[in-house]
Amino acid sequence: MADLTLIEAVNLALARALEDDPDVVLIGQDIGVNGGVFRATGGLAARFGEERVRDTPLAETVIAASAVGMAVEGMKPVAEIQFAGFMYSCFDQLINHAGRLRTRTRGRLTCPMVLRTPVGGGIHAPEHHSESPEGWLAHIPGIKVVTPSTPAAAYGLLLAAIRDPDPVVFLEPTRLYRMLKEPVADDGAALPLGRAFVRREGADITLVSWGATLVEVGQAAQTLAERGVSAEVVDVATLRPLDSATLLASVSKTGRCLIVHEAPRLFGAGAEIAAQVASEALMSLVAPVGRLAGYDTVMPLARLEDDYLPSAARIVAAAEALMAYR
Amino acid sequence: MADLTLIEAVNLALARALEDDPDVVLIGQDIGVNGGVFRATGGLAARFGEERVRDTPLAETVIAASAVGMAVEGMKPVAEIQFAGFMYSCFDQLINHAGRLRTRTRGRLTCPMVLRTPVGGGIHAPEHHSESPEGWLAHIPGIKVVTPSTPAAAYGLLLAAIRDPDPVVFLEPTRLYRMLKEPVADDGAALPLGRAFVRREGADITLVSWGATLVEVGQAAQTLAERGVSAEVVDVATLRPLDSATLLASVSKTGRCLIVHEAPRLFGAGAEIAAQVASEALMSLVAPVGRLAGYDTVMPLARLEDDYLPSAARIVAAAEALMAYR
Amino acid sequence: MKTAAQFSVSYHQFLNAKGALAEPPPGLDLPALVPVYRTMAFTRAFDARAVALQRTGQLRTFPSSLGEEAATVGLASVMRPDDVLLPTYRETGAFLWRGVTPVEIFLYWAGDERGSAIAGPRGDFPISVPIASHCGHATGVAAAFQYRKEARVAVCVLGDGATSKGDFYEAVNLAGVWRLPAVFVVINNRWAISVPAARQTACATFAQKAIAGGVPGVQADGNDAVAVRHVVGQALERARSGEGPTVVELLSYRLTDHTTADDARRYRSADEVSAAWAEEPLVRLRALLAREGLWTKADEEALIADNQARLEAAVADYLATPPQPLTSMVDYLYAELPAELVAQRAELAAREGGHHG
Amino acid sequence: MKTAAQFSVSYHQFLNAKGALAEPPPGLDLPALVPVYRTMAFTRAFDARAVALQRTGQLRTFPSSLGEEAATVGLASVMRPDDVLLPTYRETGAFLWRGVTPVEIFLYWAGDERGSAIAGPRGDFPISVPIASHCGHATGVAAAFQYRKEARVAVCVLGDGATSKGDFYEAVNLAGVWRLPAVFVVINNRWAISVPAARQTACATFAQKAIAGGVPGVQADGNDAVAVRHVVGQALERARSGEGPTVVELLSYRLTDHTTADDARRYRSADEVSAAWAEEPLVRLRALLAREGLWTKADEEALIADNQARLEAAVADYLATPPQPLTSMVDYLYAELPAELVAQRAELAAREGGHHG
Ligand SMILES: Cc1ncc(C[n+]2csc(CCOP(=O)(O)OP(=O)(O)O)c2C)c(N)n1
Ligand SMILES: Cc1ncc(C[n+]2csc(CCOP(=O)(O)OP(=O)(O)O)c2C)c(N)n1
Ligand SMILES: [Mg+2]
Ligand SMILES: [Mg+2]
Repeated sequence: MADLTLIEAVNLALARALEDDPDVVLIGQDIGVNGGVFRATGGLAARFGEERVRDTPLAETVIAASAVGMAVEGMKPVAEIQFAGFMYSCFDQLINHAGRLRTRTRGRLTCPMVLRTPVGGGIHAPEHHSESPEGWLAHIPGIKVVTPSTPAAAYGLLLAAIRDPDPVVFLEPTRLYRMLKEPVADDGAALPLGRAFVRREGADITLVSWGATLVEVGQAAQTLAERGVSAEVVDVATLRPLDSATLLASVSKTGRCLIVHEAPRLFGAGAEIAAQVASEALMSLVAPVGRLAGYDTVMPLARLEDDYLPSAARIVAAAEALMAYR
Repeated sequence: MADLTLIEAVNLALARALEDDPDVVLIGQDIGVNGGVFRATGGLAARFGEERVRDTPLAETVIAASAVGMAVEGMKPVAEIQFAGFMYSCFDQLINHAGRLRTRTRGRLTCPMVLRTPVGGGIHAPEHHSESPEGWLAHIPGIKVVTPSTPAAAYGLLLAAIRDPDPVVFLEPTRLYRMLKEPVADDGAALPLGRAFVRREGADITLVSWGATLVEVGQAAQTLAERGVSAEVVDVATLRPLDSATLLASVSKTGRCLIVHEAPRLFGAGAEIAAQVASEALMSLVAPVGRLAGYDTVMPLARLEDDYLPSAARIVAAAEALMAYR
Repeated sequence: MKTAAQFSVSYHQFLNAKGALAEPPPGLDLPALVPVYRTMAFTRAFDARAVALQRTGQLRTFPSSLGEEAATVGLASVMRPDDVLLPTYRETGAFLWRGVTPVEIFLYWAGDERGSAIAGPRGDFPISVPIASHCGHATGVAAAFQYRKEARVAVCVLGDGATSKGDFYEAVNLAGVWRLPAVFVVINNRWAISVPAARQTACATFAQKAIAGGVPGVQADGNDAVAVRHVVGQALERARSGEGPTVVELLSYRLTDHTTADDARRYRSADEVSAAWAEEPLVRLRALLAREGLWTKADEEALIADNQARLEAAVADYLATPPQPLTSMVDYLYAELPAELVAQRAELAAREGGHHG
Repeated sequence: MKTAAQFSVSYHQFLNAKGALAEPPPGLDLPALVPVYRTMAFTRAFDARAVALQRTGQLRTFPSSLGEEAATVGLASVMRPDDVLLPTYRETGAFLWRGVTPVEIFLYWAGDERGSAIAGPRGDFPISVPIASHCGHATGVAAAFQYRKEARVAVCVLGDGATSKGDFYEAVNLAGVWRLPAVFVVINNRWAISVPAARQTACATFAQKAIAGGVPGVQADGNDAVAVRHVVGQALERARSGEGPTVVELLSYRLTDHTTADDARRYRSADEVSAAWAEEPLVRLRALLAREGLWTKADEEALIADNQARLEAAVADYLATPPQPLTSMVDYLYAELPAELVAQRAELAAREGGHHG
């Protein structure tokens, strides 16, 4: 079992899927000879051929639309959008087609495609390269939205996404691509979609997050532990369908909930979780549900990016404010 | 003061804006000679010339982008997207440009444009013609999202949107276009953006909604009154910036809150309001915050559309369930 | 100054407005035109019936294809059954040729999803309302054929207005560079709702849009069924033999309102419309077939009666179709229902059981 | 079969790779080329300096325009100050010619929004990273000029890869049908990151994409400053006199990595790059000017020294620029801060006052 970074785990899962299923084909900009700007597809064109790891013109709409067409025709396309900031021109395809084909044809046509894209800030990339689009995506009926927070999760969830009979948007936090390694077995085992993962057990407060922010959430949980507060950390992992049961079970146990995400707070994905927790776990709550998110503004350019992202210190402070309620 | 339908009020506001400000120009599909598929721009090309009420090719991306360009260059473009289901290809322009230009140029460039579009179901129009996109739009930093619920509100809010120095998406509920008339004075007076309107005062429960659903909410409030429940009805009107103060004041008074909207519930705009109310008005709440929304699926075609929309009876039932908490 | 590149767009017409066949295309199969004519006539009868149903509140909205029957039926008639059609919404003639049933088409325009759950042809895409957004599906379908080395073609049909969307161009460009087995058929009926072709683009032809994708573009008289079959047939042949995509422009005319929700008198002259009637496709094909001894007055009368009988039966079946259950709103969203839909499904089932609140 | 339409794309070169001026364009103003050369040389020096700053961690990412100086400076040099430039990100030469300061350009690539708050030219658009999404801004700006009857032109610059986006095509088509005063300059540097032009499109030229908009398309040697000024100048003239838009393709070559984050050795051969060096624009313009007695060795030495001094000063100013306050994150989102941002601004101000948590 090799120690892999998250990007290596993505690469491994893609290789495994290409190996296992001839219907799997990758398409995207610079994914062939170049192996992707982050190297997610490094070596795959050489190994599986340029028919299966195929460079496209610079045109996101037709990348998404072609993935829809291939999927309907029975293939398993995995399309890469180079950065999340360039996927907005795919929204029409996701909303009006990918998420609807099964419903509008009463199951006659289906759309088992995957759209992968790097998300989030923290690597000081240029403008429009640090977006967090999950709030928009999770509101689209008929698609699934998944984001891994560890190399092993990336491997297992990406395989699940590719095997899923419905369209999945797979959001890969760039900040985690090379941040840490963990052992990943190339056993072809998928992790379940639609399941949240309890990353750390705790009794006093539930910290809910997904993707890269779980790093700071984990650090915050550690600091809180040192200060005598036992935090449970839940990794949402799949935003749609949302595993409300796991979230509610945790909050019912702890009585407090802080949701942390990087996208702006207003109308973000955290609002749905907060609304559900506040409504369904009302009787268990001893404090209002907290949300610590990106400021309600445009993700700033590199120089202020770190100041925009929720830091461990701010998470600790927000959690402690909730602990003050008794 | 003439009795006008909502669509007539829209037409009147557009005429007024064209009259008052030579920088105002309308662009869109079929808005010229044809006067728009709903007649929102009826007669305006004849009156103000085709230079100012200008048919575009069938291309939403460049409609939105041109509006951005005109606005930056100092004009006041009002672009029409024929139906909300065709605006998804404008999201890239809204997210990456319209909402960002001021921020990314530190105020050097601004984008005072308006994007008008009909929204919502209930008129049994074809597929993709009954969309409720406000949940996506409200999550975009830098834009404003406004939706009127009466003819007078349409007139005043549209004038405000056109005069606003920032980009505004103006969502016009098709179901209300010709549903009712009310007196509208053509006095050029704008209504404030970012302000929620208390449409009915009440003491026991706050019903929060916007756009067309306020019709059923109003009917429900009436029924509730007959059953001895005094419901306050708040018309959000501007989803972004959200008038949290008015919402919280109402719920602090009534202690109960039911949010009603037509878009699917999951990750919809109601989630943000529920999250804020549950968190900020926690101490006043005697019941969990309720949300009654569209089912978490694709808006069905005409035959099942009425069954999808929140009905007055379902609103009453949901409100009564909240009244059961003491 | 040198010339870097040169291009031309050819125009094809065989059967003129009078029904005269100047110089037939090589190997013209005249008897094959009889079923084409039959389906064109049925399409016209279907259209009239659908408009009548709409006027009496029995359909929601309907886009008539009056005058475009040679284009829609003609293009479908040269496709193979296992080619894939990616239509927009005005290709009733193509649907009928390929075996979509009148009941299915009625259901769709009644606002019933079962109208897209067609029994056949299995691989065809449903009607696509968001203009031009299906062009990229065609490149995907064609890429699948190419990858699997299947001799099948993706046929994407769109209107003149649709060519203004970036989706169309992105798809043609991709199809060009990947040499995909795809044919893009632009039915230029001169209007996109109220916008005439001359306000849609500065182009002299819509076929020339192909040049931006490095792809051949050809133009034909779309009211000439012979020309339609010829140019689309050649494009299919090119695609099938690995030579890549073609953009075909078929010149026709929308003889009636955009849909039943439209009133074309607001934006175009009655004169223009009557002039266009002189070019309509049905009469001229009938004239040819009659002249060639392939069609008689008796055939015509029998066809009219037959079409009416088929339509009566279809309307009866359509009107007798039981409604979908409320639960069908959520049943098809995912292969497996997530928790929230399980709950909502139960609520819908309960509503169905009780009153419709 | 008739011919429905014919098109051609012309190619323009005056100054060949050896610096020989075969047949000069009518009215060639040779002395005007001196400042063009000077800015091209400064651009190259700026580029080298920016890459060096990035390598030492003093800039974030930088896209060098090495080899494209004739295109970027040339096109800017024939614009009027009150024309509007809508750039993508690799037009450093055009920015510098139009008066954007080196400090502003450094700030932008350091990830500081103040780099887009340029002091001048006031109407120019900031760098646009989402490829081709600025093409429609150009049509909007041009529509404003047309509406106000101003003799100004919107100049949109994009890359070969950018032409694959529907945004480009939609804008060209709209510009064509509205006859807008807009010029679309495609700098074909043969690569879009790792994708060569031949995999971007099946087109023989990028200029021919104009044909899909019914607009003239011309191609020029983009490493020939004389040709660049000639073709862009003519396009500006057409636009200004109400004859509508033009698509201009400038053939150049990206002599280095896509950006400092890229390693072009992964996908293209060293041979191809060395061959391209033989065509680079600076040497040949210098050769011309020298032959015409407009440029001496001493001029060159003085220029080098001057450029270095300007760059030193700019780097010093750039490095001395104080950081933006945290509150600047929210301060510019709307003309007036909504309630949530008032609160968040206060929090940011408090964070600034205290520790940076
Ligand atoms: C993306 C999009 N924008 C707008 C519309 C509304 N609309 C429906 S049909 C139509 C005109 C289409 O014209 P054309 O492509 O020429 O096809 P035709 O109707 O003439 O067959 C418009 C604007 C739509 N359906 N989709
Ligand atoms: C819409 C979009 N997709 C992808 C990218 C990522 N990207 C940045 S530059 C680039 C290549 C651009 O090539 P070209 O247009 O030829 O310009 P060049 O870099 O060669 O100057 C890509 C794919 C982007 N910025 N925007
Ligand atoms: Mg048309
Ligand atoms: Mg390039």
